[in-house]
Amino acid sequence: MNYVIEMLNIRKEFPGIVANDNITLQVKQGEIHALLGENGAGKSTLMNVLFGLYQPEKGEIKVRGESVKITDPNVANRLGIGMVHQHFMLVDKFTVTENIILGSEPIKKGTVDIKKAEKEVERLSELYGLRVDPKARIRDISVGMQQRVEILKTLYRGAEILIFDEPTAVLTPQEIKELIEIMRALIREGKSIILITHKLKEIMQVCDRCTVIRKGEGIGTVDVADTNPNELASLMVGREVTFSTEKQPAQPKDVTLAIQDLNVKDARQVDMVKSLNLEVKAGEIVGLAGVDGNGQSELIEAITGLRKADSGDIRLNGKSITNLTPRKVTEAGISHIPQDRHRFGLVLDFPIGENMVLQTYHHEPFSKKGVLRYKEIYQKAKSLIEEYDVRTPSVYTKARALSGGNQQKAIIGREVDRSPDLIIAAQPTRGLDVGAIEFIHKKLIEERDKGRAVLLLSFELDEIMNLSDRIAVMFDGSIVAEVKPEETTEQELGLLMAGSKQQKAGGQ
Amino acid sequence: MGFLDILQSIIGPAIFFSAPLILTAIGGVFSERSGVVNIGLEGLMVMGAFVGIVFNLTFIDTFGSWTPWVSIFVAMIISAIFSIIHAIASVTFRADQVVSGVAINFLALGLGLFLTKQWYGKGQTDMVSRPFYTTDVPLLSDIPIIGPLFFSGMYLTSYVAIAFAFVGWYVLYKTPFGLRLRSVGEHPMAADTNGINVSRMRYVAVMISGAMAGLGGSVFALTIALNFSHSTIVGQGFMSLAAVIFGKWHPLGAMGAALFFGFAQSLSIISSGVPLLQDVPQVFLLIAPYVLTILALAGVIGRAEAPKAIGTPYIKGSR
Amino acid sequence: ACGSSDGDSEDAEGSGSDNSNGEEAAGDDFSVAMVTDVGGIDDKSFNQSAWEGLTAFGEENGMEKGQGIDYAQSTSDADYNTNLNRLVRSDYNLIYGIGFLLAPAIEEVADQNPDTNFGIVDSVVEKDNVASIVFKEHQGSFLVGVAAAMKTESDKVGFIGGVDSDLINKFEAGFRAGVKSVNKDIEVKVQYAGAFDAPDDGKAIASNMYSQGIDVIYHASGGTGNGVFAQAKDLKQNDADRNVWVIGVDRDQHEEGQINDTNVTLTSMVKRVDVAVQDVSTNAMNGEFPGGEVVEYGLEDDAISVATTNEEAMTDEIKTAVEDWKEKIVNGEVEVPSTIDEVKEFEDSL
Amino acid sequence: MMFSNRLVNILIPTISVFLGLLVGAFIMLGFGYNPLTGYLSLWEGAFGDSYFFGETLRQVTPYILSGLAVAFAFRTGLFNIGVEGQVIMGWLASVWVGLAIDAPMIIHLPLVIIAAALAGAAWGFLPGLLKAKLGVHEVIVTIMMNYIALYTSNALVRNIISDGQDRTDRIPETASLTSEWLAALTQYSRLHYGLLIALFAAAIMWFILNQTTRGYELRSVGFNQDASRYAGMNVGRNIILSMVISGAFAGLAGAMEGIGTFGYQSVKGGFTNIGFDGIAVALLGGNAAIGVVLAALLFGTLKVGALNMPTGAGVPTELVDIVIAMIIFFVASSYMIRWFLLKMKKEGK
Ligand SMILES: Nc1ncnc2c1ncn2[C@@H]1O[C@H](COP(=O)(O)OP(=O)(O)OP(=O)(O)O)[C@@H](O)[C@H]1O
Ligand SMILES: Nc1ncnc2c1ncn2[C@@H]1O[C@H](COP(=O)(O)OP(=O)(O)OP(=O)(O)O)[C@@H](O)[C@H]1O
Ligand SMILES: [Mg+2]
Ligand SMILES: [Mg+2]
Repeated sequence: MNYVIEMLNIRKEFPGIVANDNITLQVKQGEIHALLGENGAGKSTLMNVLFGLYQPEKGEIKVRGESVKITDPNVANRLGIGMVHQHFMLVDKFTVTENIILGSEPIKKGTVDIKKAEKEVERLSELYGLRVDPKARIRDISVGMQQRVEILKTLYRGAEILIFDEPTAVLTPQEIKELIEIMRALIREGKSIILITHKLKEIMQVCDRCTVIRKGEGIGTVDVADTNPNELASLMVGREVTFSTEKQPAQPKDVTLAIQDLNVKDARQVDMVKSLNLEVKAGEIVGLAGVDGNGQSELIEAITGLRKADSGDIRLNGKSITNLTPRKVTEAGISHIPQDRHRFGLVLDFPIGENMVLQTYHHEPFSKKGVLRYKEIYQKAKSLIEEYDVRTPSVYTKARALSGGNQQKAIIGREVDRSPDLIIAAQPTRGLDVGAIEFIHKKLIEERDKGRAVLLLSFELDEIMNLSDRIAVMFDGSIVAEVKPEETTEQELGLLMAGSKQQKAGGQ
Repeated sequence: MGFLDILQSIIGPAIFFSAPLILTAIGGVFSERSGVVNIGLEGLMVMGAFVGIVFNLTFIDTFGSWTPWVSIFVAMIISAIFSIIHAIASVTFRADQVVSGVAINFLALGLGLFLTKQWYGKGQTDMVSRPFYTTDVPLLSDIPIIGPLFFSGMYLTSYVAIAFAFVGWYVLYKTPFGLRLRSVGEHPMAADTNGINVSRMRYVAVMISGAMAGLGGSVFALTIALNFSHSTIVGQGFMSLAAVIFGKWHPLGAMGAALFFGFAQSLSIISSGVPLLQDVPQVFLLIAPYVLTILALAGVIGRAEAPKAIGTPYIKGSR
Repeated sequence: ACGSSDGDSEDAEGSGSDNSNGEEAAGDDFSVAMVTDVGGIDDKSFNQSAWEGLTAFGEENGMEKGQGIDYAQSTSDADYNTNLNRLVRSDYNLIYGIGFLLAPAIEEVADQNPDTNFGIVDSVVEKDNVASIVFKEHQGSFLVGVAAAMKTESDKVGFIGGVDSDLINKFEAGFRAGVKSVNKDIEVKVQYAGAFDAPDDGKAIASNMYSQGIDVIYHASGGTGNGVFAQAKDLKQNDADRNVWVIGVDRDQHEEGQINDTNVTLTSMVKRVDVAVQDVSTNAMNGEFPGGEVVEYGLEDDAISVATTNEEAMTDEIKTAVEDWKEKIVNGEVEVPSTIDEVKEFEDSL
Repeated sequence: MMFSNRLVNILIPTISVFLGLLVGAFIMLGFGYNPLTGYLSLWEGAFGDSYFFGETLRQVTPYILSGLAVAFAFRTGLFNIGVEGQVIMGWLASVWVGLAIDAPMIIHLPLVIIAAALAGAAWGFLPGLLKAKLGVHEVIVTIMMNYIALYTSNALVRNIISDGQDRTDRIPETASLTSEWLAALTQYSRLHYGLLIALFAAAIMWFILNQTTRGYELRSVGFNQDASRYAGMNVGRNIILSMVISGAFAGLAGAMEGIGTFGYQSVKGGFTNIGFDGIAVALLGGNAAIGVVLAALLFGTLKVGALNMPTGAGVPTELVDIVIAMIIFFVASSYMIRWFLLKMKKEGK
């Protein structure tokens, strides 16, 4: 048997929880091996064990048939194991090259030989088709480019076995396509890949075999050719899962959100939103499609009051909310599920209960005459947690300790519960497993059916196509096209997003 | 008094005043760049001053005219060792780094004075008989204008301080060590996954700050105070910390900030002799350096971006 | 009752009970103690001097620390009352507060403990059980001013004060008067560092003064003065022929001025707190405690003097002149100003 | 469960204090002192009789307030090293207003206390403003403000409040916190009513931070400015407010000295250290109100008790600084103690 990696009967405990219990993973030379499981199933933990970040309590690891002890990432590197982490391990003040060479720098006379390093980066990036600018700073480049840097990091170290932990969760469809090409190129060069993803479609598309784990336990390994998404999903969750969300046709009513001639600059005073016009009606979900960096974030920040609009008009139910403070916008009836849940959505060091009143704490019944009423706050929190199935030991647990999926459910519960006129949902299902995604999609449709307007920002075409009643395509700061999901294809949408086909532009 | 004379009488004191701050602040830059807040700079300077003076007094017969140089070297070593306490607390024991720094400040002063009382039977040491003296730098001091301003009547230790600032910059920005150190302060987990030993890096950085503050403290003691007592180091460490931040966590920036403090101080002292300012109440001159600093911060410097991971202990496997 | 026989001296204290033993041995049941200001007992200045006075008094009367005489050190202004009270509680008959900073504390504690006698050094507290011990520092400062005036070649001298305060103004006033009395045309530059613990400022001010041609600096600035000495010695090291002098304060600061085989300390204005403390203690023991009085110590008591340790610098000519002026002050011919207002008047009258 | 969470939270400081004292004992042994005598005289010096107990409590009073000042800012994510300067300004203001106004106590005393709080608040306002509006790091500004406070106060005392004296007159009875009753109870110690103010302030801090919507905002801003902005809070205003409240606590600490312990303000040769010690008190107390009160109690005890060590045991007072340092060190390193307790727990099972 020609396994490059064998993880046999691995057990890894954390205080109070067994993250991996008797898991076995065997990866063949030259294959793409998928690792599938719900949020918190223990996938990242298992990979961190393989990469030397954690030491397992039990079990054996063999690399190319030889039993090894991987005590730290250095050892993993030496064994030719490289990992692209779920959360990028990049120093954003450093350049691409600096990040790639960090820890194994070429040296000339005691100093870092940056010229040589840049050449090497260029060579590698050409070899594997990983386009990067060696001199750019991480903070200035797109997420997709950052991921290529991460891959280059492992290749620079001569990795033969690459671990990708949810690489596609943060990518746009185009970038995902590119990544898949890159992975195939890597396999051609003789590398082996372990791929973690929640997107079953991707598994079906590129993987050879798939190992499923559930709640820390290994369920088994299947040949992808012999299975289908439904089977994979039920293996993973332990029950049947429906995929395409059931929904009735929308019944749009009055215009809730109306944006006219909006112009917004970003922090560097670059025009990001340019004369943008957009309408969202009560009772419909408008999907905002577009490649990341075309002004979507700035648009949402301008609507929610987090960023100043340069000119133009934003109206909610006919009343102007242009350049109001976030508080006034919120009170006017807008809810916002933010893209970056750790940065904006939650105060991670507050108990989950206190996070549930982040915008409403100053209202009765949560406070009276400036004094908080914890009883009411926690009562509310408890009911929300129940309703939205947020899995947490208690409402007093710090939000930090919850898994991403549960954090997201908590935010959605909080935002939806305020009964707003408009819900802005930015990437509401990023990084979540199919179960959680299903739940969130259901909730958003429910809200639509209650007559709320929903503006959905997503980089997942699937999600846009499934959920939206209308799709607005954003390119270079303005809406270049509006289409109905049932009248278009993913290919067409992709082209529109790339800005190459603008015949429908200005069609509203 | 001619303009040149005025300049000369400002620059000289400004530089000797700044040198200890420069040295200490560079150390601070290293520590904070690695992600460890160092509010203990004051205490580390105290330790340096104490060791510098005691060594100088004790070994004057052994080392003769080299005594001050050997003294500051030894002060550097001992303070580096002393700073390990801060490293152990804030790196290994995951202590709140501010708390541990405060402990360092108490400990250094307590220990220094306690030992002074044990060894000398009084609260302050004798004055050293072999401190540093200023010199004219050969050749360079003969250059017109520049020579008298920057190369005559200077302490060699001041040049050492300035040289260290450049060395600090070089190490931090040109060497693999520096790259790794900065990465540890920005994103320790990234560094860890790249095989860099975060703890070791931080220990080394804290020890560098100990060494540099020890150097700063002993240079202060051996150029300015000449003995050790409870009032030798009073606030210089905090001023150095201010210089670290003022200088945006960059060795050359920190040097600039320390020089700025020196100039402001020197200027306020000279001002009392300037005809126009003679009648200004003294208090305005006394507070001038501090007011100037605030104005500079508010007007020119503004926001400074701290190393991202500063103040947080790195715990493997958490994020 | 002299020469106590039991050997344990240091740790005999502790609580009041075994104290009686020590006190008896100390003779006549009389005991004296003092509270330092934040400078501490070994400040090489007036606290230290006061303790030396007490020790001398103790030696005369067969007492030693913990037995008949003792001190308490303060680390902050808030400690004065506590320390005074501690000593009151240990039944000391006479307790000194050393330094003007202790005046309010002495006032309070003396009020509360009318049966205990107190002494306050460098300040005046008007209470029947308090003897106020003050010094005529202006007289001594006048004399070192004379020395400075005679020593200067540039006709420019300097005065560096610690914190601008009554006490330090007294030094300044006397010094200025002394200088001007010798030569009206000599310029006296005065600068306060704002602190007693800022040697860096002291050095910078001295550097500035010397570079302006001032060749004699009188400092009354405690630890700040370290910087003045450092600067003077540095100039001397670089140019052995250069005329730079420092005049020390409170005690003979000759040692501080030593550089190679020469010395930059011209002289020092010596304030013999020890003399005063010993004197008042002896009087008190003999039942003549000057309660409610202000006891002024000056040149005539040898409690204020001018150091002549630096024989080379203090030429006979200078010494004679200093002696002459001393004579005039002691016999009242010259009234030395002690405040800034007075010195202005004095200068105008010249 | 052998150790509940609450128990651990009490055990850690207790063990830290014990370990700190242990280190002190070893040092005393090493230098030939008897640690028992040493600590006994410390105890005597702090609690020996009602007078010393009163003095200890008096010393604790400003520590509580300066500790609260540091802690309050810390809880909102700000490091206020400027408490020292704010204390000086509060001290000055309390005495100044005390002297300048003639009024019955019921008006005078509150006025004086408010003046002190306002002065401290004003001194905290500027760093807060610069931080909120320009992003200037509060640590530098507050360090600079300390020096400005010191020199300004000295100049005002000398040239404005008194005429050319080294200290102001004593404030009148109507502006004073001193109490015949407390003094008599403690054999003329300077214990004053300020202790009640300090305890009340601790309760206020707890109430503001934990019970009010304002406190909710302050804490939220302290943890995550982006999320706070997102949630509609005015981040800048909260930063300024935090520094102002912190400064007000510090100003009150100054008032404790101005109209409690001393009754006057004097020209100072250097810092009071009440503010700097407040940093240690706050951190020792875990930046929580009750913790600060307890830490101040410990700190005051050690500081006052230390005064008796040279007399009682010949041990230099600096030993106590070493002990304090070690206690802080052990509290900071509570991870180690926690780990140790956990191990004990596991073995106990
Ligand atoms: N550092 C940690 N400390 C304690 N427990 C942890 C830690 N990391 C992970 N766990 C536990 O291990 C379990 C597995 O976590 P892991 O991150 O491996 O999940 P995952 O499968 O990668 O989830 P996702 O799909 O969301 O990435 C979690 O449920 C959690 O309880
Ligand atoms: N430091 C920690 N202490 C305790 N538990 C932790 C810690 N870090 C992570 N966990 C646990 O790890 C589990 C999974 O963590 P993780 O954050 O990877 O979830 P996730 O779903 O992958 O989140 P995300 O979507 O943000 O990647 C959570 O259940 C959480 O309880
Ligand atoms: Mg994961
Ligand atoms: Mg995840």
